[in-house]
Amino acid sequence: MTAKLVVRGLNAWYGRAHILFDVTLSVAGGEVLALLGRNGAGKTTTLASLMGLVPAVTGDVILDGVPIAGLPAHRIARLGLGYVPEDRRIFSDLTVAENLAVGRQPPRPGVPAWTPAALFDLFPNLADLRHRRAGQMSGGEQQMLTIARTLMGNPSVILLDEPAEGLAPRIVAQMAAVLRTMKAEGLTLIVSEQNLHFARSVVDRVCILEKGRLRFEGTMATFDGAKDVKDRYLAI
Amino acid sequence: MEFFVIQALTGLASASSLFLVASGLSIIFGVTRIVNFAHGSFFMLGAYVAYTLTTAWSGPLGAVLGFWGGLLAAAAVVAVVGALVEILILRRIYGAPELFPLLATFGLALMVEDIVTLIWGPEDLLGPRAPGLEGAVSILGQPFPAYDLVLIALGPAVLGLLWLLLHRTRWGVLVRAATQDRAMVAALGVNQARLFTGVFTLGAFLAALGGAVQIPREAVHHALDMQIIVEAFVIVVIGGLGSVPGAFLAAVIVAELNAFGILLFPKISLVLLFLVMAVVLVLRPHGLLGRAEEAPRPAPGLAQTPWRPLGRAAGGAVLALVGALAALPLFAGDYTLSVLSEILIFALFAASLHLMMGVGGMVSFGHAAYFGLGAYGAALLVRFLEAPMSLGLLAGPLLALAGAALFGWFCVRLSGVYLAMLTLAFAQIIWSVAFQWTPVTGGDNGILGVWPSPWAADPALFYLLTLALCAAALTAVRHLIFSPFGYAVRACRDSVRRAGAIGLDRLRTQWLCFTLAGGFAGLAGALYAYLKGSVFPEVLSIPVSIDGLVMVLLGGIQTVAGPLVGAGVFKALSIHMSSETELWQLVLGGFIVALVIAFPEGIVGIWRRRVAPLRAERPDAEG
Amino acid sequence: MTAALEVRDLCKAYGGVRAVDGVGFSLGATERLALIGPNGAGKSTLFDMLSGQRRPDAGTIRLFGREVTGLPPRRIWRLGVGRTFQVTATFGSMTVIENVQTALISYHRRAWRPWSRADRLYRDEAWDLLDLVGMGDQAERACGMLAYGDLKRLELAVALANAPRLLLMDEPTAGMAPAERTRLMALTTEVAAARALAVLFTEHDMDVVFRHADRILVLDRGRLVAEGPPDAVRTDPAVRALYLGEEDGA
Amino acid sequence: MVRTRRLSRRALTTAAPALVALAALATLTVAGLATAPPAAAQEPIRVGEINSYTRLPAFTLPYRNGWTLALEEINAAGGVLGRPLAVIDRDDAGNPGDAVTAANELVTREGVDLLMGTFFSHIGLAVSDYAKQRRVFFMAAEPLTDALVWSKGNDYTFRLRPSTSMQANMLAEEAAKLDATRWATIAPNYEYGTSAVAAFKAALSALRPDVEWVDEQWPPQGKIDAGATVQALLRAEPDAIFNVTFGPDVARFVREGTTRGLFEGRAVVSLLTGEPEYLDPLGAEAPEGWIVTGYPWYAIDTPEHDAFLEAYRARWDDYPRLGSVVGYNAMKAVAAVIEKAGSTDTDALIKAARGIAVETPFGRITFRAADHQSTMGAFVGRTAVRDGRGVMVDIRYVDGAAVLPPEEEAAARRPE
Repeated sequence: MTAKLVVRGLNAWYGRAHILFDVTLSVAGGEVLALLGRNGAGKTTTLASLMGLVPAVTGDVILDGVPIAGLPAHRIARLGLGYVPEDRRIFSDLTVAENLAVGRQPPRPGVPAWTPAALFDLFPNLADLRHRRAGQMSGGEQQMLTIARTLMGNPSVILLDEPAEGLAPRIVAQMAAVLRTMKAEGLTLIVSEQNLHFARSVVDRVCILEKGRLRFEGTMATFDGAKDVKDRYLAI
Repeated sequence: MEFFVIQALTGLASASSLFLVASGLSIIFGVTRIVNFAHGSFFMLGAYVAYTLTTAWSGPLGAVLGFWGGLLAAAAVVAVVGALVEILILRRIYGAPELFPLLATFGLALMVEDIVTLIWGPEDLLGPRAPGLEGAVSILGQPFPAYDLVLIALGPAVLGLLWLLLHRTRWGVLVRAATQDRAMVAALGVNQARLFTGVFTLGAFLAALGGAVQIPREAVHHALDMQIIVEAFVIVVIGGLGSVPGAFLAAVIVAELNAFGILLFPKISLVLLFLVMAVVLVLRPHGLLGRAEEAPRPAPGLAQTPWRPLGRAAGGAVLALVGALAALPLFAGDYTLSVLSEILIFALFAASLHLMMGVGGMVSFGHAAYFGLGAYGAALLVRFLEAPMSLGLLAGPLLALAGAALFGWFCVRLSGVYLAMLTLAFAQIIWSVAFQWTPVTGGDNGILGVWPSPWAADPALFYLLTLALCAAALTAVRHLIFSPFGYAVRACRDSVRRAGAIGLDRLRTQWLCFTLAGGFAGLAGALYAYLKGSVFPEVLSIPVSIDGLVMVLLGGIQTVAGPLVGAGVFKALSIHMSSETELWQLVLGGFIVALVIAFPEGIVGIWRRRVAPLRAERPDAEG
Repeated sequence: MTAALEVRDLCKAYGGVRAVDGVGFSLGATERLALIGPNGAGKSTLFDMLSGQRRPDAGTIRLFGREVTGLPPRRIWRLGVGRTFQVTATFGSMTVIENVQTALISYHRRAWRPWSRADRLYRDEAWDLLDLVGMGDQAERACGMLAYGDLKRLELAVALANAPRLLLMDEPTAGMAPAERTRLMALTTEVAAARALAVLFTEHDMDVVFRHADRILVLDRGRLVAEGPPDAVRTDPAVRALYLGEEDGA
Repeated sequence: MVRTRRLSRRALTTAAPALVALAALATLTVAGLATAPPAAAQEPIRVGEINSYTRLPAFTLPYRNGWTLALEEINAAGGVLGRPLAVIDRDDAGNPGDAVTAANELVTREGVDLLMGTFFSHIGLAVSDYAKQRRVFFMAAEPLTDALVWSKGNDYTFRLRPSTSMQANMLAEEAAKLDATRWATIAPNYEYGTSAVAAFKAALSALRPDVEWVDEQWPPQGKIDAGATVQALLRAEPDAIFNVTFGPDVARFVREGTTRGLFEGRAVVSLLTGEPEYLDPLGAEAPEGWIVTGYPWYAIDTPEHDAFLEAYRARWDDYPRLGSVVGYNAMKAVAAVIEKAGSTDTDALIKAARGIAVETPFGRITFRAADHQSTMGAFVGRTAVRDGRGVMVDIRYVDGAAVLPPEEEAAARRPE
């Protein structure tokens, strides 16, 4: 498998605070990578840095062979990187259909092209709500909408920042199903989580961040066997 | 009955043009967060270009096509101008602190005033009337201008078209999305820069169309811009920032209140707009249809570098400077001393505004109110009690202090642009009181004979007095900033949450800060009255408030010394320019635009960041 | 002895989301209570209600036996509550020591004084507090230049400025190096013991939690799912599922 | 505990730019002062001129052309007292504070011998008060307020143009001849408007005790909501209307009033509307049959005016506006005063100006000794449209002396 997205020596700062230290990782096409770590470990910063949303970043980010570090966010998005932020950031004044319209980008060769109709199949509860103002929906529905909105851009790699956070169990199960579908469509995913609470069935590989540094990288099986790693970086 | 129907229709016709201008302004602010002071200039340019095109085209294209084609083409031409302004100037300063783009658009507006006079000449121009719509139609037996019917239809039509544009096109959806969360829109692959250009172009188009459709009703002249810009802002704020339907509602309310208000109070027009805004903002802090911002933006003036009291060396330098200034009467002539007095007065005025907006985080668009109250406080004492100057210099600041305490009580309950606009409303209300209450204030003919007492009549002595008082007041302001109270004020600005969590009462703290800032402005105003010898409502007017803002922003809002430098540079430049060149607005405006592009952090800000580090070897290790 | 804090049936919803849903607990006068739970569990909302930053939809909060539900933060603070924020809230335009001095000025009711130099007031007290949290060497730096962990320590110093009887700490050690964490929490424990403070804190570092908490509350999606001494909570299957994701809802 | 406090260096970097900027400024202004020229015998006599050039170019640019023409004529004829006249002009931006700054610069830095100019009433008053304070002769060219020579009059200020009340009196005479008894007024909401209405009401009511005042409208100057105002006037059903609005306001008023039939069967008496500055922009839409004051340069048939008209056209390739005449007369008056005074000493100037007679395109005018008001008059006539532009017909020159109160009475209105 060739690397779809390569990250080398990523450092990031907020103001004077150094948040990420030489993070290096890569993800292959069609692979699902889980980015684990406790709160404040640097998961959100990592994903936001890849997306071009953190002003002070050094290091290389290569998407499909194209260096994207330092490009403005909209260029990165147009090159096929999709982003589902932690705090959802839906456009609450806009309807569901309009939120989807904002995400729309032209189809990209070799990547599944999403239409609202296809997305309403994937997220059946959104179909009924398509003319509802997004701000009036429940948290779970909003989270689904965020993912659907990102898919409208026909990305080849999607960064999902704690997509199951604060959701009811039923919705979490649905979210896992959505991830499976996306994987089945051949999309490459990086999912950040505090633990492997919901995504373990789809995850191929695991990276663990602690205090802005990469502490562990390995397959799901290695991770499952590494009890010390879990206890040290994740567990109670 | 017929009369009331006609009057109501007349109000609706007036509302349309206001709405066109305001909607453009509202969309621009919603997406780009720019307080576009040049919006009135787009309106005026629209009227001028429409005048030229309709006049030129009515022959070759025929009356009807020439007229309507001319109006639309004029709006299109100005829209292109708007796009160029965004691309060439504003795009460079999106990263600058909030309100800084205001400075750039203010410079532009100054330039445009001279440019239209250069192109179209000084005379009022009366454009053609709409062909076929020159006359009146009979409504309930009363004649009503046919063209007004077109205007009445135009308002809702544009509202409808805008609604379609914003809700039925992807571009419109993007605009609405960006109004809410610009960064997220970018992360979804939308080019913000192009979106901003588009929004600015649309806004300029609407403003210019608003100006163009006025030509059958109004003579085109070079002061149209200032007339409309303030009204448009008030409409936008009454309606709720970023809300197009709100702008429509507000335009209709204001126009109708005016149409019926003049029947009861023929002199109400002068102040009605601001009364409505004050009432609306006190009752609804985010306008009629506006909503609170989801994530409050950081208050202006937030500094990254902590402020420091002057050390021994700097204190010595300041003392030396004051000493040098005190020795100037030995060398300088009366005129120089008078100009320096004026600069000192405005330095104090700028420092008082900075105390409010830089230190307190409360932007004021109406700081002239307290300057003017100070001037009137002194002048009224002279007029009615023939009081000596020493009493006048006491009464002025006291009146300003009282005014600021009253208005501040309402203002500190709002935030951001709404707070700023409420200060403007109060300033305009005070202005209209001074303007209309002739028996007391002398109306627009003002109060004369407010000259210094004989012991300070000599310009050199008055200069020394001004220097002493301004230096004392500036020292007091500076002292205040570094006093326990100053820390409390800054704490409330820096972090509302933390301030509450250490027991600070934000409302009362900011109220006192507002009041004190008003008092210092009042001292500046009182001195100004004695410098000029007379007081007119102009001291309370919007240009004075704007000048204050320009001084603070020009010097650098994030520094303590900035406002003083800004006041010195701006005042000296404008006095110098206006005596050197006829086109001083063009030159001064161009200079401001250039400064903004070159120094997006203000003069002192850039000094701090670029020059000072070169001198201090390791700024980090310091302290 | 009166409980430092007594909370009953506290609720808060945003839109459709019930961030805190019927939470009740009490905190002894010198007890150290940890509040844990995954992201979005409602910990910060709960904190904000306890310190008056947010008004609860329902329920009551009693502080040292006195009802304080809905009081503004400054009133609660006056009753002897110090707090730190998860997203640090410091005064960016001031130096580190000035942040502490400002809190001390407020505590000593000097915030209305428009004269005298604030940076000379309570300087020694501020130094003491900074030394206490190990920030003495950074006292003159700008807040905006501090590392995240240092900001947290500053927050602690500020929170101690009003000589509180109850300390609310929202993730006090996030972003700090492990050695620092231990030191800071040891210090907190020491201070709490010396001053007979009650402490309520949220924390992600489980070492910290287990070493420094007398009792633990586990919050998930706005509800209390477990409560008890560290060892009991550690082995609680619901908690293990929540934290290790070994099996959904096991 | 020993703590070092290294604050001073950073503090210095804070203060340094302020110091540098202020010092530079001080140096600049001092340097500027050093170049102020001393007056010498063969040096020109310096006249300081202030007007609202940027704010009201439509009026003040023809005004400047007028005084420039007069200045050139005076200097071509050998100047005054054997010295040439020089004018240093300044813009006041329509702001009294700026006007005082400009006056101060002219007097203290440029060392002018006297001041002239100003358009707006309040600016005229501000400069007049400055002139009084600094004891400088001031020839107020254009400001119309009565206060300038009466209630706020002072020794140093002389005014050229016929004031608001003089012009209102001229119109009241004509209005009294009309049948109309129900009158409405419309005037801009500031001192000029209110005093014009008051003067007209007083004069007309004195001549015709039977008139009734049925409505008054006070639109803000420059911002008339013309439709609503016209409608409000219609509602009062007056027989006749007295209008004081001017500039862009009058254009809007005329258009709305015409469309809505306000002027049908109603007489309109209107201040200043006959001046080319205000009539010309209306073009073919100029109202017909209004009784106005103004300046019908095309219809004045006197040798003095013919000479002026010819000279003006030759010099500027344009026709004169009223402002041109005012500028021309002001400069001529200034020259006459200096000539008569024999020096530029302020007291001598004041003494000379009292009662001085000056030849102008409108004939001989006199500056009355009692109140410093000139007897320059105005033309009264009716508006008409000829060849697509508004003109005045049936014109009559009304000498200012005819509409001024007797000198003793005027003197009593001045402060002592």
